[in-house]
Amino acid sequence: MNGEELKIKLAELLPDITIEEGGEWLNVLIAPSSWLSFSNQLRNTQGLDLDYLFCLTCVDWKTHLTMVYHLTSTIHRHSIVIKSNLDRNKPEIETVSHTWRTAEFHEREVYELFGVNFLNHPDLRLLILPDGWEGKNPMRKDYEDPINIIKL
Amino acid sequence: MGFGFENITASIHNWLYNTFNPSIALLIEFILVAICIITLFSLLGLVLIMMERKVSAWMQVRLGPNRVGPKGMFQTVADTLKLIIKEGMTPDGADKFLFNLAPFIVMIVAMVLMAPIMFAKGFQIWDINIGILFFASVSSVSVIGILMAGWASNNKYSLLGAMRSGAQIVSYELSAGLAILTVIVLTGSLRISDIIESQQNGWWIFKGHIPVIIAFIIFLIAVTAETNRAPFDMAEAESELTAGFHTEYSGMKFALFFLAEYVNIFIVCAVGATLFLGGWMPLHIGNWQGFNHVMDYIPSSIWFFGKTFFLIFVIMWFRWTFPRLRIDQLLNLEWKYLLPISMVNLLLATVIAIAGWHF
Amino acid sequence: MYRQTEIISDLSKTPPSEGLEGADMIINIGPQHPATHGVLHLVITLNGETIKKVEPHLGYIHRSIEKMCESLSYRQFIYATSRMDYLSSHINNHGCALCVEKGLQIEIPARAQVIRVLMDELTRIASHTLWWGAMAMDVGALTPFFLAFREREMINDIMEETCGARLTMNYMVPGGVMFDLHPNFQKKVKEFITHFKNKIDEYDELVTDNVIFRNRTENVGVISKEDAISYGMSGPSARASGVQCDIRKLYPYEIYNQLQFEEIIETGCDSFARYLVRMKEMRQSLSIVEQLIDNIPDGEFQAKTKAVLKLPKGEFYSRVETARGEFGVYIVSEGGTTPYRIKFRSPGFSNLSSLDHIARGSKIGDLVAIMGTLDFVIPDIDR
Amino acid sequence: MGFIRKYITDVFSAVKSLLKGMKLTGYYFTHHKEIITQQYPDNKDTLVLPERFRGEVVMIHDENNEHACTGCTACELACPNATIKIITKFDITPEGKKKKALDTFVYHLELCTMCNLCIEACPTSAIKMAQTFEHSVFDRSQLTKKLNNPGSKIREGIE
Repeated sequence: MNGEELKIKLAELLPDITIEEGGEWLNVLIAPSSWLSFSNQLRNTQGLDLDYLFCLTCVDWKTHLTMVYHLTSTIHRHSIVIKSNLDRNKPEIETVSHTWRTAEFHEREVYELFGVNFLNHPDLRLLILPDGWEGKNPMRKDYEDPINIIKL
Repeated sequence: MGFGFENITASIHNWLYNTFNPSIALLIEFILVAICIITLFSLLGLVLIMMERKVSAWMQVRLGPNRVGPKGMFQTVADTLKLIIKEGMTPDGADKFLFNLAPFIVMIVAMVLMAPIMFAKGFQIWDINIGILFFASVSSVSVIGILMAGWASNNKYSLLGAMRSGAQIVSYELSAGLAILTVIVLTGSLRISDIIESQQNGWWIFKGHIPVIIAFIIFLIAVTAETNRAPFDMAEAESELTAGFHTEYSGMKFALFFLAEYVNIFIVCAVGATLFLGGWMPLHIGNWQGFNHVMDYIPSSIWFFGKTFFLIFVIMWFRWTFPRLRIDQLLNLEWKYLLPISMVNLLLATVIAIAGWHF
Repeated sequence: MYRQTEIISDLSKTPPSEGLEGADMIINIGPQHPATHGVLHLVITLNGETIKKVEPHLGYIHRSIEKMCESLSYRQFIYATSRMDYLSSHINNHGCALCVEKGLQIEIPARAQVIRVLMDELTRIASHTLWWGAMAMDVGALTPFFLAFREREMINDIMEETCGARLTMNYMVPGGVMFDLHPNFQKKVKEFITHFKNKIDEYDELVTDNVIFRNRTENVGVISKEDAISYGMSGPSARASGVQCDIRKLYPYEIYNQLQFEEIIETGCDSFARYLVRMKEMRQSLSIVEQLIDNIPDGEFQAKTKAVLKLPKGEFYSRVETARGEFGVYIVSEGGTTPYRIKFRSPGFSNLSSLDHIARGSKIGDLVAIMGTLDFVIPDIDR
Repeated sequence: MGFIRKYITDVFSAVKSLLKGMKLTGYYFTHHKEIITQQYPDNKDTLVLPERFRGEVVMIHDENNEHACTGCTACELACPNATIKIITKFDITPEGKKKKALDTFVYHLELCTMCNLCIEACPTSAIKMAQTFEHSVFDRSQLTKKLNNPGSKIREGIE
């Protein structure tokens, strides 16, 4: 499915999304609140079948956090990028670990590195960092660690 | 035959009994035997460990130990010295008494098993009339030592290893026993010297037809499992259980386990050599008088140790070639393959023995 | 028809224990354990010898390379990625170089492309040989490890001669490669090809055909195609479950679309299928090397680039097929000399997420075989 | 009878596969020329490392104790780990002009990852990678090295 068809299909599913082109893939900006139902539709809609979540990450823009989901379809071989802006002080988004299993680990990683709270995540604990690091989010831009980070 | 071990032992025996009164002579004989066995024990440990390291190295396109002494001969001596001066640690929370007792049990069992083995013509500690039964029964005591070590270590890996070892040794004892029975049926005696005598005109592996060959293979597999050697080293399984039942042992206590393992290999191979390959009996081929005479000139001890070390080499060859089995497959192999085969095999051997078809 | 495995709906809950309450044994495999090939820590809930739950604990060698790279320039950050999946460091570097080149829109000289592909495939063989040895060692055969290292050393020597290092090469730079090929390169690679063709048959003799090994791996660690996709698995581990996911075929980079090679797909879904995929991949990589070794075009080995690289504002994603699977580099650029945010999608991390699903219900011995065939490199998972 | 035949063929093929493996290890056991061990400290004299091998950064000095480093700090900027620190001074040229020159080239071997980026960055090829690889010392401070020889100066004509 090429970009135009995808765009139409996506707009059908959820009207209030912002679709931007220009990058390698279609960028879809959605509101965090609609993510749960939208993710299920992306995964299960005939013709979309975005069944392969190959990258899940977060970007700290200092004013807000952006969740970035890279999805591809192993049947149709089209890929899209889903983005969602979160409030930096209280970042919350629905988990997709029930839709794409691999998200469980990726979300745990994002949780500890960026502090994003994934609602209804089955097992939201620290994965990489040792105990006692809750609340400190090393990958945020304003994270300060004078001992371990040496400024070049 | 001229010079032989039986003359030496007989002369020492006679001299002792002529010089001292019988009870003191017996005591001195005990002490002599104990010294001999302990020496043999440690020598065997050194030689076998060296052999294992060289065999493994050559199979793995390596050189192996070659630094300590000529061609690395004293590597094991150096290792032993290191182990002796190492601190023997007892983990916190271990059952200290059992923990310290376990290596000795394993070791004592290995020592006791030396008794009925005939190292050369007339060179045997105790020619007990149930020699093979003695071997089969005493060797199963070592599992108690392993279980003790696993339980007392207060370590989950050790416990798992010990449990595996228990299940394994108990089941493989069956097919080892049945394989031994095959030869006993043909010989009609449990006494080691009788078994060896019966192979005067040919070893059982040659004159016992196919059943004895099958029994020999089963015996080899079963004793490999019984001594916890790869590919049946479930009790140790270093990639799964780090070191299994001796995870927590260090220093000399570990060395005792290590030594006992190698001595056990020697013992089972010696029994295998005795049962199937004629013990110290030289190789005789039918009516080739000249050939048989030449063979007779080779001392009996060389025959015995040659056969034993050949079997040890085969067991080492297994270890450095095969992957490890899984615990359930290990038991499957025993109960679904080895045991039925050896039962049918025993039946065949009995028929052969009754009908007198063997040579 | 693919084998189906049961999907446990709630990942956090272990299935109810049969019999005695609280009879489960919790055992720590790792951080220091012979089977984890590094500092992976698995907390395993056991019922007897049967695994009820596997819970990976990570981070023992987390170096936060992503954070580090945020303060490094686009030339500098590539070296750090060698330290992630150290067994296929060339391919990691390649992925990073590709991403920077995508942003800068540099045309890579043909010679550099061929050199890159050659190095990638040699790295893949080296990585798979090491995996083969380590895998055999996991299931208890110790000899294969040394045989594997013999071949791996040959490749390392070739790498050392051309790239200057044996493990962390840092040979790929934006715009091409750092040096031209060493004059001995072609001769040595040809020697290696003839040598390896015989030796890979020995590998099959020693391990693949072995009945014990077959029993240890066949029908062990089954994961269905649907689950493999859902768990985001990639590389040989996913291809063994029938997922078509070879980046070299699907999204060809460099000159892969001009090469003759097969994407190995097995449908066994078990550990043995994963094993077979890698064994066959070694032969495929060897044939790619054979195709290219006599056809290295002349010309520049590096495109002319500016001394200071500045990526335009935007987001760039590049993916390469490492020995373990799909390696992705996601760069968010603000137009400066350093990336604003960089994310490495490492194949091991996603593959690890499936471990709990695969290993449930199998024995401890199986877990070792499963981890062996999933081919984890821990720095790749931890980053 | 089918299952008995299967049972027997199973056993035989299994034994055959095992013997095949034993044949291979037996071959290596008897063929010692296949041994690949290099006895490292013994073969030190004959050990030749490739000329591109990256062991540590050294500065090239010619017989007049002159180097080619202008103190431009390109290597310092190229280094991802702050391995290199260049301290410059001002020389007075015969014409009486002030000229920037190298005072001390500080090299932290303990931070170096041998990535070769500094060598690539150097405009005058003043530094190169040496083939030494035995870097272990008893004190960490010994790993911080000064690369320019004492009393060395920049070669004539290098800008």
